[in-house]
Amino acid sequence: MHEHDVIVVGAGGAGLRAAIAAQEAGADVAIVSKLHPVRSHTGAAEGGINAALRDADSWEDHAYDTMKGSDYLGDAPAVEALCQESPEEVIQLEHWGMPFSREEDGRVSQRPFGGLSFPRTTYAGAETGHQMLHTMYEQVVKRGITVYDEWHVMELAVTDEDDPADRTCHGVVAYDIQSGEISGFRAENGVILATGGMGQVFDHTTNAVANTGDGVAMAYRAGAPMEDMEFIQFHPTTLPSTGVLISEGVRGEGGILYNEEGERFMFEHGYANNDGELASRDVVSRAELTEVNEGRGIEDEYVHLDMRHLGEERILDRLENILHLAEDFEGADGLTEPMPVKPGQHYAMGGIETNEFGETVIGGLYAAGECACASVHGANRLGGNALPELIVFGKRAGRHAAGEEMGEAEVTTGKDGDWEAADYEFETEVGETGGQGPAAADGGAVATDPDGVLEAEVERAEARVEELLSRKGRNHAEIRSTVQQTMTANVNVFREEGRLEKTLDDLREAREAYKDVAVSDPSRTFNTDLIHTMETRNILDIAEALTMGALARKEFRGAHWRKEHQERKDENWLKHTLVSWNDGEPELWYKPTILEGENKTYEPKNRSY
Amino acid sequence: MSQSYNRGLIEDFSRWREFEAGMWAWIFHKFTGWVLIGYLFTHIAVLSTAIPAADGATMMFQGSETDVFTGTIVSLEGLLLVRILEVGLLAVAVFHMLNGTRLLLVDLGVGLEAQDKSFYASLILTGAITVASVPTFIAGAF
Amino acid sequence: MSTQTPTQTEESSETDAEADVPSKGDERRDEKRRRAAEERARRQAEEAEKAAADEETVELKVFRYDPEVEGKQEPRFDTFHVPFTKGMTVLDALMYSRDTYDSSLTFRHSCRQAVCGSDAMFVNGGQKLACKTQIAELEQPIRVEPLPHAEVRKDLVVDMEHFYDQMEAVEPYFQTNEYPDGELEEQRQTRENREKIKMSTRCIWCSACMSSCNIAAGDNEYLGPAAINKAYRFAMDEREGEDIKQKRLEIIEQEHGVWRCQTQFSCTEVCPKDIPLTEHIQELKREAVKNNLKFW
Amino acid sequence: MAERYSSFNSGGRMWLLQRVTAAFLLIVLAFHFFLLHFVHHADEVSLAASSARMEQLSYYSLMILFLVTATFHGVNGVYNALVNQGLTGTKRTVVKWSLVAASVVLLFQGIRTANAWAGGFPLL
Ligand SMILES: Cc1cc2nc3c(=O)[nH]c(=O)nc-3n(C[C@H](O)[C@H](O)[C@H](O)COP(=O)(O)OP(=O)(O)OC[C@H]3O[C@@H](n4cnc5c(N)ncnc54)[C@H](O)[C@@H]3O)c2cc1C
Ligand code: HEM
Ligand code: SF4
Ligand code: F3S
Ligand code: FES
Repeated sequence: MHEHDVIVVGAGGAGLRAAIAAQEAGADVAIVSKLHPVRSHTGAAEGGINAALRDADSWEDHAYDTMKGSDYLGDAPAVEALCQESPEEVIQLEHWGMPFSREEDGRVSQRPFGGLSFPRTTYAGAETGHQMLHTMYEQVVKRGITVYDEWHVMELAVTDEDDPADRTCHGVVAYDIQSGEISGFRAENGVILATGGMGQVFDHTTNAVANTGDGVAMAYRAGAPMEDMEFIQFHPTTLPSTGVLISEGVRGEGGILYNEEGERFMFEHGYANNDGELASRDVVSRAELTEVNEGRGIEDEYVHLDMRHLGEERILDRLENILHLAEDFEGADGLTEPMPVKPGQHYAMGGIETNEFGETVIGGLYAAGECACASVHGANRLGGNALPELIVFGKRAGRHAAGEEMGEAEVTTGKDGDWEAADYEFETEVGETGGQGPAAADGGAVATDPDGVLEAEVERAEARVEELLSRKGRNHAEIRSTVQQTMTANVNVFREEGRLEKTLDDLREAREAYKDVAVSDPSRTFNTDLIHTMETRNILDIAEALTMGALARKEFRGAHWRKEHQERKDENWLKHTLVSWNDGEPELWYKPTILEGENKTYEPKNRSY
Repeated sequence: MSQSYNRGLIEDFSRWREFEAGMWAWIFHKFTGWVLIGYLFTHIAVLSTAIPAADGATMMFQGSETDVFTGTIVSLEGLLLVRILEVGLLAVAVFHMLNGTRLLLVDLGVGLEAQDKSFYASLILTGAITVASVPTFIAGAF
Repeated sequence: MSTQTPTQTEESSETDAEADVPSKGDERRDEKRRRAAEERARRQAEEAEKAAADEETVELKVFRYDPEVEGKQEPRFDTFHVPFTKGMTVLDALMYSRDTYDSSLTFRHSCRQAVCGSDAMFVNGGQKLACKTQIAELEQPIRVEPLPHAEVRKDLVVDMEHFYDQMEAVEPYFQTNEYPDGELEEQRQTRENREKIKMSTRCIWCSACMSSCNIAAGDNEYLGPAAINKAYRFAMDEREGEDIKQKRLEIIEQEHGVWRCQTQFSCTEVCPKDIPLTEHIQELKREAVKNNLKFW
Repeated sequence: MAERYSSFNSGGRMWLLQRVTAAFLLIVLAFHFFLLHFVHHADEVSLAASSARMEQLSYYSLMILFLVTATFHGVNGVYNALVNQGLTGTKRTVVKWSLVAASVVLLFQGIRTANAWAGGFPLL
């Protein structure tokens, strides 16, 4: 067993920042990550980090833009925290040596980004995330923070009181991918989940293969609700064959979208008469799919993104890696031809329900980064708002977990404040019923003393791995692929009731199939088959909760579009969707959005660009 | 812990075939350098016959009495094998000089993009110079 | 001319929604769509023909080894046949093989877009990132092996610890003695300077360079091209200041530092991020010499 | 702090010397080849001719310098090559001093030969 004050699960931007903050606050902190830190998907972020740095700009404007972008589903206290603290966090990164792009006078450059009223996106070429991830890992090395890399966290060690709000998290159980050893990691003060995105729930995604939403699923099964899972952002410009992302930076610099007829459809077909290509992502994604559905797509699949008119010099200076991406992954030369693009899953606005300090409803359990939902992005995330979220909330969670006094939270967790039960009847049975397969792993150990809880959880994990390895059964790959395909076919940019119901059916079947899952590779050394099998269980749980939310939310808000409900319904739906695991019988409920900020209340406005 | 094992199988497979220009240059330069220092030792050994020669030591050479130095050198130069070896030495030296120049430029950061081309140029030039020198080197051997 | 002309101007035809005759614009679009459809049909037929003509499959020979599984302890090569699709990468082919034929086939991968640096391997005798290597550009059969000069853990997975140790040996973190006064003040950096270090900051720690370098293979303590490049990234960053630069040069001047490099260039050739490694190493050598001469 | 850096660490010094000697050798070796194979032919060597050349101080000192630099360059090159292949510890010390000894012998013998030609140290 390993013991530390704070255990951080995940070593992307959020995890690294949390670990640094916890250590600065005096805690003995360790990072446990299934990938070596520099392999985390934060490294793939291209575009930039929003921060109101200049005199002509203000955090209030940033908050206003973010609220508007979120379609008024963000919680104001979290949104304002993000916008107030991101400037100092960005400067902190600069002081840690991050190689930002520069202006003539040597200051950090900023560029315009979709949905922003001021060019406030700081960036480092077209590899902002890479630079940010590496800069922070460097700081971790400098501080000598312990990193357990290639340890896959399987479950959380949480006590089993009836009410999740009474439970406490004492650590995590992890599997050493190199050796097959299972070990408990005891956290004296707290566990911070920073496991990133869940793009692998879908078939066509910009996310990494490792982005299987493990943290979200683990916290969910341990009792922390998932919030606003139906809000999935689809990025309008991904390469059709691989899902590799072409940064919004291209449009920020002046790139233009054309349909097959060579029309600049964002304007010519009136999707966004003011902002055109720079309208927010959901608007552009839907515009593209509409073009394709109406027969104006190229090869009935994609549209063209053209940046040739920017000139070679400017492209090489600011968008060089886009050229490489288009060349290596699609065989297109951005200097001489337009690049093919289509929408792909990109970002999960929802995640583990937390307050603005990263605390979940479970004592000692925190979440930060893409796996968390504070919520700052509401129904739709603005480009360049995720990276600041990592550092602002990573730091907050780290400090809080290390025991720093930070005041009273305004965002509530669990059924603490106002809440209402959902009266939605799903046609299909959801959750884990009729005995649990070998993957059964919902939280809750019988013991009450911390070490006992952890030991019980380790034993359970050992038994589970033993069974997966020893028995005969079907391979997980097929199941995973079924889930991904049904999700991409039915729960993407356009959503309609019948198909969502059918998806729940498909997922039910996949769950049944998963009960027979087995790992055919008997090895304890680097058994990726085993790891992927465990991940697939997580994907299943997430896909289900996501689809439940999508069915229940009968309105069109932000990234969530419903065929039957074509408008935003503020009277009924200014509220968050939550799904609690409830020991295998998922429960859907709602809590109101907080629109009251520090100095003002954000009045829902029409979100037109 | 997994044990490591001998990777002979992979290490050997296609490694040499896939060598890049820079790696061949390195190997050739190494080889030629060693030949040259080896030769320097032999060279001085042979030349030091001049020491006894200066003291008047003589030997019989082609029927007449000659000083040991001249005798040794001229008899060696008379051997075709030695002449051929000398051509080899020239090739080795010329390559080492040309590639050495290339390396000096690389050290100065000049022409790094053309490092492979300059290596091929060294090879070709070495060949050309060697071939062109053969008449001079062989002259008088027969 | 008061009589109506049968021909309409183009403008009015396009705005006239009521017009029951198809407008010129519509005609144009229809025509284009038809042509595009024809084009598509033709291409599809072509594709089908091609596929029928030569069963487009890729042959993959993959290195297999597992220290604890019987039958895999003896290293061997397994052959997989994978249907070829346009734009397919070596990583795609490996994933297909794993998901379809043998779920125990093991390799690291994550981002699929050449940023995580997990999947450097030895493909047809060269160090490559599998996700960034197009099948179409390779000779068949494609031979896939783990990185040379590293200990194999299993199949295509090698031990990276040594590489990480070297990377972390050069104090790979920003250091400076002076920060600007204002709380929200950034340090200034000229565009030229940022440009100078730009390439060096792109390293994704894939270790391809280290694996390709003969010197690193012979001398385990040699820092290796990636770590030296990391040192370069900081030594050349003007924000760190002169004092720190002195310290940086001290580090790379060690016994197993820059002087070990024999300018073989293979690191530069294999780097998937096109970092001019040899150039950076050479520049550091000169900097070190210059620096020492200064105090002579 | 300056004094800590004021002396070359040996890696850098040797590296520089290897380059400097290489640059010098480039010129002298070319001259040497040219003189002894193209101007004078190999089969025309004689003690007298060699002596005549060696008696000139300029030629004599050039050749001694040639010998010294070539010895250093060659031996240091060999040593570096071995060290690069991972020669360490006592083995390395042994090799190092053997190479030094060999160089001394070479230089000694070389200088004696030159002196023999010149009939002692040439005084113009
Ligand atoms: C292509 C792309 C471009 C983007 N561009 C931008 C942009 O320009 N601006 C912006 O603001 N945002 C951008 N985003 C969004 C942003 O990059 C992500 O939301 C963010 O990087 C997520 O960071 P993270 O720290 O939460 O997670 P990640 O960086 O994904 O890290 C997750 C970590 O958790 C670990 N982990 C996961 N599961 C387990 C487990 N079971 N056990 C142990 N460890 C585990 C992983 O090893 C990894 O270290 C982009 C996203 C993508 C995909
Ligand atoms: C004529 C001009 C010469 C030039 C330009 C030259 C250049 C060089 C250079 C630059 C190196 C260093 C390679 C490195 O460390 O990366 C080198 C190595 C070497 N040189 Fe020379 N050299 C010349 C002549 C000689 C001579 C005359 C000898 C023999 C006495 C010689 C023997 C060596 C040896 C043994 C090495 C080491 C090779 C190795 O790395 O194994 N060189 N040369
Ligand atoms: S320098 Fe290039 S080859 Fe080496 S580790 Fe970095 S990215 Fe990979
Ligand atoms: S391959 Fe090795 S020898 Fe130097 S130039 Fe690269 S580090
Ligand atoms: S999979 Fe990330 S670099 Fe290839």
